[in-house]
Amino acid sequence: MNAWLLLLPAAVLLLAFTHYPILATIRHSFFITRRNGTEAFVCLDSYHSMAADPIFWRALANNFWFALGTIPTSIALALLMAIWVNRNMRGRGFLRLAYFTPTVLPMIAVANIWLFFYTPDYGLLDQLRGLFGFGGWNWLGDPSTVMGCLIVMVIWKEAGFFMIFYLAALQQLSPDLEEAAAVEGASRWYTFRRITFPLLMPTTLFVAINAVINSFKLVDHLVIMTKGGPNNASTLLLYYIYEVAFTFQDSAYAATLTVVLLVLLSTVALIKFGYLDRRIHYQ
Amino acid sequence: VDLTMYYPVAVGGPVTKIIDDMVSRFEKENADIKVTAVYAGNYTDTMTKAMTAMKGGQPPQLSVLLSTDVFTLMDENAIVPMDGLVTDKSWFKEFYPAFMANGQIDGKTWSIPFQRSTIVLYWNKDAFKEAALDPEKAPATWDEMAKMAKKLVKKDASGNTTRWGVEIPTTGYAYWMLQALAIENGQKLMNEPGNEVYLTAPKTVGALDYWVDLSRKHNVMPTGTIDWATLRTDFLEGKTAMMWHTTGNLTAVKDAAKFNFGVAMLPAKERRGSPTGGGNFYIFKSASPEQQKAAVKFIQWMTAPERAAEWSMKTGYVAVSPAAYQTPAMEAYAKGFPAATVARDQLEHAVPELSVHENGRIYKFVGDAVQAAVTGAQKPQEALAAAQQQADRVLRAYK
Amino acid sequence: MSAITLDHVSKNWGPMRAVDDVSLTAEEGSLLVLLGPSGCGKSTTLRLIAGLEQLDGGTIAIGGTDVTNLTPAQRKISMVFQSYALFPHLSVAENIVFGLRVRRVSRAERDARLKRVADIVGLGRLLERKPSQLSGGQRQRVALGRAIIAEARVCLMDEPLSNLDAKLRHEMRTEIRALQQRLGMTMVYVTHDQTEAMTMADRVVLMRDGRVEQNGSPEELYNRPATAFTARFIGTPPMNLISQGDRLIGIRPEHIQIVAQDGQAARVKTVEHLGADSIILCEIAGQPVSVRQDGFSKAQPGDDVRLAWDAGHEHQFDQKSERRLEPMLNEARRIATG
Amino acid sequence: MSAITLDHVSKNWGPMRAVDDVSLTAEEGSLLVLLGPSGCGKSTTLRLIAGLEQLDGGTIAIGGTDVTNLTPAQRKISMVFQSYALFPHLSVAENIVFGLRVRRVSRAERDARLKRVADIVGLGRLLERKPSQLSGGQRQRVALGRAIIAEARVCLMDEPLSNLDAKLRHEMRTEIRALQQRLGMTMVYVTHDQTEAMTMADRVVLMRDGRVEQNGSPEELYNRPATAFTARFIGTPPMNLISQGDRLIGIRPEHIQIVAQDGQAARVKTVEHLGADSIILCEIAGQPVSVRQDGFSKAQPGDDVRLAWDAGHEHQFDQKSERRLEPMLNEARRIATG
Amino acid sequence: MNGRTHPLEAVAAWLLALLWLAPLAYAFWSALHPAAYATSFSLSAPWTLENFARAWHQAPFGRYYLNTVILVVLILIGQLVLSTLAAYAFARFKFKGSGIAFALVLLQLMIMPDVLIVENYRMIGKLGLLDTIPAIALPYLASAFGIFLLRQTFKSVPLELVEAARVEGAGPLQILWRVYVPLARPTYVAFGLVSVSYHWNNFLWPLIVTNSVEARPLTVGLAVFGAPETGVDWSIITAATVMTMAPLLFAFLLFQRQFVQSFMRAGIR
Ligand SMILES: Nc1ncnc2c1ncn2[C@@H]1O[C@H](COP(=O)(O)OP(=O)(O)OP(=O)(O)O)[C@@H](O)[C@H]1O
Ligand SMILES: Nc1ncnc2c1ncn2[C@@H]1O[C@H](COP(=O)(O)OP(=O)(O)OP(=O)(O)O)[C@@H](O)[C@H]1O
Ligand SMILES: O=P(O)(O)OC[C@H](O)CO
Ligand SMILES: [Mg+2]
Ligand SMILES: [Mg+2]
Repeated sequence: MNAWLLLLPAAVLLLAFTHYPILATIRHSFFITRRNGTEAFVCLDSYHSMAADPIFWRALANNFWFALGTIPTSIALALLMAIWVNRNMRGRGFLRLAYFTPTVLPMIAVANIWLFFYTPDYGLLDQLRGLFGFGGWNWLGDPSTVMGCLIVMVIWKEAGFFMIFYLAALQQLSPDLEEAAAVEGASRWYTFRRITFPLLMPTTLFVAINAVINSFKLVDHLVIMTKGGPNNASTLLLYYIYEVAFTFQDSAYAATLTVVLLVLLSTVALIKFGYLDRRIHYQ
Repeated sequence: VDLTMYYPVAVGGPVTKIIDDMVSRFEKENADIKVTAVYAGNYTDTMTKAMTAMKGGQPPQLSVLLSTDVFTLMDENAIVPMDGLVTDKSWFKEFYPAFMANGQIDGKTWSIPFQRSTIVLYWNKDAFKEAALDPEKAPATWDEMAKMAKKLVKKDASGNTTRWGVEIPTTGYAYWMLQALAIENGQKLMNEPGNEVYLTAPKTVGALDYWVDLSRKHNVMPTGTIDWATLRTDFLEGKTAMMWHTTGNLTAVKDAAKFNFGVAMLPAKERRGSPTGGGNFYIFKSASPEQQKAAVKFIQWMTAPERAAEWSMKTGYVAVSPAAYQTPAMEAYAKGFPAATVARDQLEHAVPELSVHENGRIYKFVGDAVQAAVTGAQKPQEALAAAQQQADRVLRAYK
Repeated sequence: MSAITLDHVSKNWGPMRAVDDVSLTAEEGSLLVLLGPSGCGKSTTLRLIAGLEQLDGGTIAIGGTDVTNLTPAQRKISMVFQSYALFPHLSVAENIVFGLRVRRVSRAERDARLKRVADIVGLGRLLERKPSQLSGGQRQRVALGRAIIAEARVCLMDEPLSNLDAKLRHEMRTEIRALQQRLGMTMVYVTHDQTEAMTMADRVVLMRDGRVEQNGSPEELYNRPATAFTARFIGTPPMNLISQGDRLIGIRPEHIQIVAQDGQAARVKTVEHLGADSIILCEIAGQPVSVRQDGFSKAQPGDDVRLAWDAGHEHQFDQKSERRLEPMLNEARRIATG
Repeated sequence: MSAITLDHVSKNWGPMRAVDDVSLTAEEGSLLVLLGPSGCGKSTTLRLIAGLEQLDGGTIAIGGTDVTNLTPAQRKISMVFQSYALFPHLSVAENIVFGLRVRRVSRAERDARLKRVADIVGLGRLLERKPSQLSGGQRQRVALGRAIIAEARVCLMDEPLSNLDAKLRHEMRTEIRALQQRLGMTMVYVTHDQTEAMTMADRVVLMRDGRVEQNGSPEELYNRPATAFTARFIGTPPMNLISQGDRLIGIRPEHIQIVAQDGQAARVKTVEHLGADSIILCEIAGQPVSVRQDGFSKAQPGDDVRLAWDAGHEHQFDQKSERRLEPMLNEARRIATG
Repeated sequence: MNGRTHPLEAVAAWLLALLWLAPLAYAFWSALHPAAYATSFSLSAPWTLENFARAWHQAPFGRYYLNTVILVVLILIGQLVLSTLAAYAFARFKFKGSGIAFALVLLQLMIMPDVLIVENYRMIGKLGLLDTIPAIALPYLASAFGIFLLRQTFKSVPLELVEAARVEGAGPLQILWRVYVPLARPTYVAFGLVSVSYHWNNFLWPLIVTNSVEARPLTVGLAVFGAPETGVDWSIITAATVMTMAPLLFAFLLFQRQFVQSFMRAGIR
């Protein structure tokens, strides 16, 4: 039995839809396609126009804030949820269900629901504010709030997913350890800080890496909710790539933008495999 | 013959149902032609789909796309002119020339008007009455609109606005609205060959200034962006007393309004004016000769006066030919509902919609500038200057 | 003062009485072993003493103070868990001083005490390692180190040796006992291994189904089992119990001789040579009886033999209640030889 | 014919000779035990016989046929793994007939053979259970069942009992031996537990560092250890070896008496009471000597005692080579008593 | 020990749970009431299923369902088969270059097909598969996540079981089929559920490669249908939204215990 034979089907598809496209993207970023279909080598021209493209920088910065806004909070919430539902709390099954449910819902569907929340004046949020005498607010139409609104929604969507990983990790922790700490006189908070949390570090890392990757991948909601607006205030890199490639039909520039995305993701990979995996304690 | 057609929907009402119904009637009359009508989203989505499908080697044979997509479609070598496909060119003359304007370039006719519009002003007569304004009289000038709007604003006890005076949408087709304002201010936005835009012209800036002032100075329009898609609902919910919107929404508004409303031409500054809007039929180059023939047949059927009238009544779009307005059904309808002809009447003041090469990109630049201005992120002047700069960069290749 | 007293202690798991009205005392400075088959409630009892579980009845006192409602930390005990419960991300040194840090003992004192304890448990050179880099025996010693550095007068251990191989187990058992005696700790030690119980304990409490079956010194349990259950639990192979009327006659394998005449007729079923001695499994009237003989027995399966024993080595139990019966004769002899 | 013969078999792991020129024969229908300390190459040898590893030298024959280059399946053997290697997702019945299904034996025959085997190993009523629902002993029997249903004449076992508790281990050892004898299988049995080796084997091969240290009957290994290594490996506690000039004098703990006079002066270090007997660890001139006494010894740590033994029980080894020396006297006596 | 929870914490946990369910609860509320109540909440609001009926008739949801189910099943089967074979190769065979090959597989964990839309679109175009269900599935059929997960699981299968099977006469594929696969069941379940929900919910890629009703999955259908331009009212959008997620939600409610447990037993992390 030849191992390569077993690998073959997966390898062919991976080559065709991951490795070749990566290389092709890099190659295309150095060319432009003329209207008549011929390609021309333009060296770094596309990169220069990218550097001069304010929308690109805006998208990049947005991606950064989006990641910063969603990742720490959703991880912290996930941990809290996991600790709660790991206990013999009344209604534990229901709580697990409640926290986890958003993650199985399609982003597209979720975006529809949240879109209504954020609708000015008669949306749910403004109705609630109205009860307290506040006026309507154009949540998604105002550059200062649009990102925050998307971040809240994504946290809602993602936290439950990460919770499951924490829950799995918590269940693998021996209860002995907490008991030993209790016998030694440690408070619950101390035990969490010094024992539980450090031991969950591999999970935290795994979840964080996933969250970072997701923050580059999640754009479905933009299509429904903001189309990147107003004035690009909610554009994310991948959405911009989509726009450039398919709406503007400029695949050379899209390739250039994709290269940036690839570099970012590879950096994440390098950090994970090259550095963190070595430093964090695995059991 | 099998035909695939992509079409967009940008207005309310059961549009897909109407199209499906018309298509099936056409198929019944023409048993040898089968048309698959694919609803592909809004105009941008549909254009995206059509372009993407073409590059992927599976383009539709015909499509309804923005009349202004013509340069882009020509640049992409996607479409064929109609001239060679019809035996009797007098057909082109049956349409309103204002609607043909966008589609006729270099003496060739590249598209046939279908769901065409102008921007009109909808006003809530009940609100006017409440504000002690004449419910039958819409504002005729910018100043009047601002003044009346001020009276129409309603606040609750805690000072929160519960009704705005006027709303002009700033997402979706912001460039369209800007163009309307610019024209009224006496400024055209583009040149004939579609390779220049005039965003920094003082009068263009003035148009945007007025727009921004409505919210920031006169406080008659909400700040932040106003969503194209939900504006109609706002109007129907009474959240605004007036709105600027496509006439394509007329029937949807008529069907849902629980109050009396009127429709008027857009108010004037230096002049009255509105760009035309909406979608035309295009035939794709890659279609086989029989398919192209069949497509023409389909287009002719769809735009024939009875169908144009039917379509206009069911949606609110302007019927594309004068003949349609002479059909008995349309005449009866217009009599009972005079608003139905306001958009057509406005054609006399209308100009072709902003149509340039790489129109998708240019629209985004203009839209971004409008949004930057209305959200207060930039002064209209700066915002438009930035857009002009980017547009120049893109259009340089087409000079 | 550090004696531990359990007074009518009970603990239920749902309908099951895991610990059922247990009373016992571990004298100050002594080692008390909780012995019994799996599931008899040993661990639960220990966890009750530690405060890791809530009592359903009774009281627990340590050093004369009622600790029934105190938290584990307040009871000032130390504990060695079956799995050691070492913190895998902390070094040996950090594991050992964990409790001191929790209690905010100064750095200087921590270091001093660590050094002392590391010497006692012989881990001086391994302090920087992580638990995963230690052998089983070394881990055991870290757990011990963590338990003794607190200088708690009371130490609880739950089967701390069950994960070790025979040789290490043997060494560690000596070591724990020596340490306990040296430091004068009061220790409660849970095991299901009777060899451990016999060799280490000052006092053995044999449990069965949540209750105390017998409480006595190792010798008492061996020489004067109070019930047939104890008799069957202690000794390898355990005591033979032969049904005779309404009684069970108990006789240990090592007290039976194969004789040429007299004695009871028996048939040899199997013979096991263990080197120093052999176990001969026989049958007397259908009841199995094992006999222990020094050296290599020459008995062969199928042989007919005769078995005899000194009446003084006979134990008697009531057939029904399984409780020990004390014939005056036996009683007298026991006192004489005891 | 099912005898197993290893002829100068070697196996290297990188630079290490895990099995080094081993030759041995397991007679047809006999049980051969591979005994030795951890890492001495027992498992590797067994796996070579099974065909799970490739030889680096020598040949292996089963029933006279050279099987050196055959796959495990072709060797027609059965094997019981240390942890039984039961398939947790299959029921008892499915586990037992696994090999028959793989070999596409017809359903009818499978059922018939299953019935027979289930009777032999006494699992008739448990066939539908999953392994996780079985006790250790029952699992062992499933593994046995799977091994015998193939009707292979040769069965290999790698420490099959090491996961069981003492009591169960004791029972299973009897059971395996009985089965092996009843079915007349040739069995190679790996263990590091000398009690298992002594009680079960027809022949014991004691290994050390990949080589055969001694190959003989259990009695031979116990009574006439060929080397000091063997002497030290067999017996609990093992033989005392006292350095005397260029010799090592070996004497088993059970052959030493504490006497009132004469004998060698010694000091008691510790005493362990095991119930039936006690182990007294003494020191003679700085050398540890353990003594086994029946019953509860009254010796106390620190006592000065005198130890004596019958010269006939003395073994002698060369201090350097550690090989056995045979004084004529001992030899004569051995033959007389052997 | 871990039974003791502060009452305040319990309250907080419940509040959070209710907050977390609120959007869903709203969607159901609005879908099950006449449009007039979509934005105002009143206990006396009448219940209705009409929104569903109208949504169902306004767009070919039946077809979308069918497409989605075909898509999800196709991807799942493909992923399971391919991942199983590849994971088996990585877990139990030693071969030259396995390290590099595995690293190349892992690359896809970071750079998923989702970000390579442009080139993948070209590739699908070259293959002439545009606007088909297989086109949506292809880039995802080889799943690094699946391979990685199964490899971990396979590696944890005791070698003894494999050797036992070998001694009993089983060949490599028999061993895979009879030993590894059944033992990895929790992993298969967990992975299967993740995969199904991912692809049921996936949007951007299907949006790009499909044009027609015949290939569109539910999500794309919903996006096209619910585009607010068309001014469909909220009740109908939420009804369509509920329809889109209902099967998944329902399956999750049914299997949540197994799901959570499989997830935990599979030790994904
Ligand atoms: N947390 C618990 N919940 C329910 N029942 C429990 C719990 N802990 C123990 N039990 C039950 O209580 C009884 C006594 O358990 P315990 O752990 O004290 O036994 P043990 O004597 O320590 O046994 P072992 O030697 O196997 O460790 C057992 O029947 C056990 O199943
Ligand atoms: N696959 C392997 N690769 C490298 N070295 C190995 C391998 N298997 C065994 N060894 C080495 O070969 C030597 C003999 O191993 P083997 O498993 O035969 O010992 P053993 O006698 O069975 O020991 P134990 O009683 O601990 O099971 C050991 O030193 C071991 O480390
Ligand atoms: O909404 P419509 O169909 O009138 O079209 C809008 C404008 O044409 C957008 O350019
Ligand atoms: Mg226990
Ligand atoms: Mg071994």
